[in-house]
Amino acid sequence: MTDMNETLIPILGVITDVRIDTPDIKTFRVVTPDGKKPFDHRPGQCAMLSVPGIGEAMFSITSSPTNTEYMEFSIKKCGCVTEWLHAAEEGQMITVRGPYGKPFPVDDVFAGHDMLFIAGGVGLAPLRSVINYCRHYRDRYGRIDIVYGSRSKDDLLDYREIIEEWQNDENVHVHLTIDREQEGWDGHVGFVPNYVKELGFDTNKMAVLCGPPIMIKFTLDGLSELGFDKTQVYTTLELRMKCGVGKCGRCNVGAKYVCKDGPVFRCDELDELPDEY
Amino acid sequence: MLKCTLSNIDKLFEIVSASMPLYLPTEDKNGAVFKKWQPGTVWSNASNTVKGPKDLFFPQSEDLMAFKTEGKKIEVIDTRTETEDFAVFGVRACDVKSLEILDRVFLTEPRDSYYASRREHGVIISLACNRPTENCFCGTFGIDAAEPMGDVSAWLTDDALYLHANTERGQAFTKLIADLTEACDDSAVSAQKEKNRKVMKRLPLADLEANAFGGSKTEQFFHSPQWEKLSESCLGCGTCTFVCPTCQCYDIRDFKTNNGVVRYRCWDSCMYSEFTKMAHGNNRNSQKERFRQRFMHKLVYFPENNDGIFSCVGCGRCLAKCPISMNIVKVMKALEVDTDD
Amino acid sequence: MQTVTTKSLCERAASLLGEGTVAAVLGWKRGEFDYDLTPAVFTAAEELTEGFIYNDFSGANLSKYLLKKTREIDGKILVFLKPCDTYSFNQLLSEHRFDREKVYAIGIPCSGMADIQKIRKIVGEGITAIEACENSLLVHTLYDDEPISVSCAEVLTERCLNCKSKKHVAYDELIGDEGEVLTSNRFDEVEKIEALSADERFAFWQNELSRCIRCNACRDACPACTCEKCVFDNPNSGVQSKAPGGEFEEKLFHIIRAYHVAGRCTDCGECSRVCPQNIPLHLLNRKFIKDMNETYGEYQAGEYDNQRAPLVNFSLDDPEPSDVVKGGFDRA
Amino acid sequence: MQDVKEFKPVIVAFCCNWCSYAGADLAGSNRLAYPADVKIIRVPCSCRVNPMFILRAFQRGADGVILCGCHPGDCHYSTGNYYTRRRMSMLFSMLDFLGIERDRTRVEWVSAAEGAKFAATMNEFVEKVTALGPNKRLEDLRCKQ
Repeated sequence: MTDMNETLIPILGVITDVRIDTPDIKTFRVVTPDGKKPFDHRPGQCAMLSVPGIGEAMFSITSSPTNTEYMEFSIKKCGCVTEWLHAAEEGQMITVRGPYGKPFPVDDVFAGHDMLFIAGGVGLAPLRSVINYCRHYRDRYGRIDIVYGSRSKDDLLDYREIIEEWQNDENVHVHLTIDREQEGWDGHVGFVPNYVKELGFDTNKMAVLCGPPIMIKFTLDGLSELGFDKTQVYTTLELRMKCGVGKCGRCNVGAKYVCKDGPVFRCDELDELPDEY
Repeated sequence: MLKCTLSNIDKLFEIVSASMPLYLPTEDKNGAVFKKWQPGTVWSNASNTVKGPKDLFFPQSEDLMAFKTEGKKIEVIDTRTETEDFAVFGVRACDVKSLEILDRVFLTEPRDSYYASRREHGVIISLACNRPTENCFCGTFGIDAAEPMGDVSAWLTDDALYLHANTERGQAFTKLIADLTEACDDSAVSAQKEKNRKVMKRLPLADLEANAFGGSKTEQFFHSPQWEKLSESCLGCGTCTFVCPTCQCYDIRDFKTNNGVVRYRCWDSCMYSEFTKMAHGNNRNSQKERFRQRFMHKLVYFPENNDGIFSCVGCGRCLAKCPISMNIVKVMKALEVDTDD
Repeated sequence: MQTVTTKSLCERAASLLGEGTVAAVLGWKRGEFDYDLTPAVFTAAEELTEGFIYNDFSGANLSKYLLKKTREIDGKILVFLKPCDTYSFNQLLSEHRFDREKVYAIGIPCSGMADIQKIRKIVGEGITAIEACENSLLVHTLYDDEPISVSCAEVLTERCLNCKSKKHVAYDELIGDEGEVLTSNRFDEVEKIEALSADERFAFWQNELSRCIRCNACRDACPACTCEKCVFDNPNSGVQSKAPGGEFEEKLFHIIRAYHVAGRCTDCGECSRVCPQNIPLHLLNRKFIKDMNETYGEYQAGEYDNQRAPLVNFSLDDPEPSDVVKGGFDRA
Repeated sequence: MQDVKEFKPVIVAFCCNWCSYAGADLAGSNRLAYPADVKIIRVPCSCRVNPMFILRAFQRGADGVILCGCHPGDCHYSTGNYYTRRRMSMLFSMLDFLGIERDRTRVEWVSAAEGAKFAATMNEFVEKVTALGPNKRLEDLRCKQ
């Protein structure tokens, strides 16, 4: 008799809360029909959400693993699955499978270090789970800096959580920036890469980076100007995925499958990959 | 070694079919294809089938599961059924090897239960090649067409079929046909192997070598200027991938039936523009990049992850079928020239 | 055997390259064997001498490549066109699919192309070399000591058996002799199927189309299929595009494929030539051509540029659909 | 076989907004009876209907597809239905070529004033399709899963 475990067959999830974060990003809280967290995960891992009849898509789990009650996904409206989800209400069932991918090395490589998180736009979503993980195990990490930028104030993801929780934590320093001047904004204005350079961090820390490709590219340049080595910088990639387990071939770049060998990569590992991500 | 006279071969198929479905190559309008044996089916000894036996284990399109939806509620229905035992006769050495390559993808954790179930229930009876075609180059990848593997290896001489069971499942198979076979020594088979190997040496592509390729060669080949030339007339169709016995990329899609949703998977091709297309862009935008991906995967990426084993078995199907006659042999030769410089 | 030699074409192309009239040459490139030619772009005389070939296997219609190549390459492109290719060329031109100024077209005669599958059927596997003689091909194989002679007529591709024209309808320069428009029997096969009962017709197509593996080669090779984005590549169209999703999908795909090129299809036969499953796709296209000819008057796509194709035209007294279907074709 | 439920065909009728849909409306308000299994899909013009619509209707369970538009010469957009006429002639002939029963498809011109013609056409069409039985040759078995 064949072992009938099958990763492609999902379990059910129920959307119990929909939070409007920005004009095009909503955060969905998901539990199983009996009210539990669908499965355990590590920071940086992803899950495959699907709406039968519409399709399946991979999303990073934005809630921290330390949250044992539910999972959260911050999702930007950009395709058919996300569009459908944005129209969904509380109580809507979806399907979930995972967790997929390699997590951030929070317990070994990151432990004991100062941390620098740099995010742009919806790029904060995958970092949120790491940030909250680090905040939960506060004593394992040193100073935490978070540089986060978006197009405008309205486009800042998790703004309330940032203002009400992150900024009030001891030894957590949040640096927000928006692309253009805006009424009611007295914070920093400018692009993330420049802001990182202006802030001028010391290099005795680990950096985690996520955002649009162009931001990643320039921020990486900025970090190396500041003296960071690529082995100190981690990022997470996004490619089209269907199976999530390195078999369907879509997210194959070089000898790596982003779904299975990533999505978290150390930046020097990326250099070894062909430039196709 | 067991011997079955050729005059008894239809009887053999009949006996096997009585206890499990038997698939074997038969001549179709388009060439030999694997079909289920039925009384009257004529077995074809054509050097190779149009498509490999891949379909029998990883069908071009298969349903994975079903959903019922009602209001906000969803029900997931596991539609899998245990595969019944079946036999595949006349699988050439290259195609047997191709299944090992598919195994490396589908049977590594997490196992693909759909494929695994068929693999566990299928018994493979291979057949040595007496008349390889000009397109054959399995030797390039260390495959000996005179010594095919599988659960049962078989050889054909002018008057008899010789069988040798390699696995337990193979023994169960030979037991099934015990009445039609008699034990014999290896001499006839050895002579046939000798003959076959002589032909193999004379094949036009016998000298093709794959040594230049393999894992950790990404840097060397990825930026080769040859890709531009090689891919310039590629139509971007999926013929090569669909006739390839080792190509395994797939797509998962939902189909809305009149009563619910069926989630199915189907073969996909890295040659298609839509393959890597995302809502916000495509990481392989040009046909050159897509073309390169296919061959780099077969010659470099796959070996890197799989102990140096190439994801090509030299079956020659892409040589025979590509609408513009661009194929892995031309790619290998062009890239090799590149490394000589 | 072809009446113009590779050498003469090569020399002319090299001289046009040399004098700077053209920047690149679109032709056929030698393969591993004598029959596996690949369309290729040549930019230097040495490349031509080394790789260019025109023989009985130069079947590929190069006109569609002009779309991409005229955009990519600076300067003029020399393209070699067989008579039937010139129809596709003209058709693309009338649809404004490429810039005529960027092309230097040389018409070359064609005595019909050979079908390697037909040769294989006769001589078996293991073809190592094919020599062209006057009216026959000498085929060397691994398994025969002596080469086998097959007559060219016997192994002509389907489309060449029903050649519609040896005349070039567009060119800047002609090499070799100009031919005539022929009276072909290309609709015979269509008529044969029309003469079958509905059940037989259904069974015939069911059998043919069931072999389809949805590789899309017919579409991708078709010089009339030039949409930037094909409906079958649109994931939101609800069409399965690459999964042989059952009998319906295959019918849908092939009806729509033929329909979308109806009136623009020059009957060049590329669809059937490239089909890895040997489905006689050209019969679907020819059915449309035949119907349009009989109902709306003779029309040959690509014969002239700037003609108005039947399906983008009408007349006030066109017959009703019920009369068309009942009219000529009710033989069930 | 006598116990088998009487076959009632599903008919999809594409009706142009300006004539035939109004014709159908008139048939309704005049209480002219035509079978309830005729599903009307309103289109801006009969020439909006591309061949894929027709095939997809069959895929999704239609047993017959009828296309109704303004009479030639009366098209709201002047010439739309002339194109329809050619297109559907060619498509129906192709379906016939593939062995698909020709009585499953039809084009009819129905003006806004012809409520009676609309009802009569539908009755006649339904009758013909009923005689043919369920659509088997253009059905998609997956839809029935």
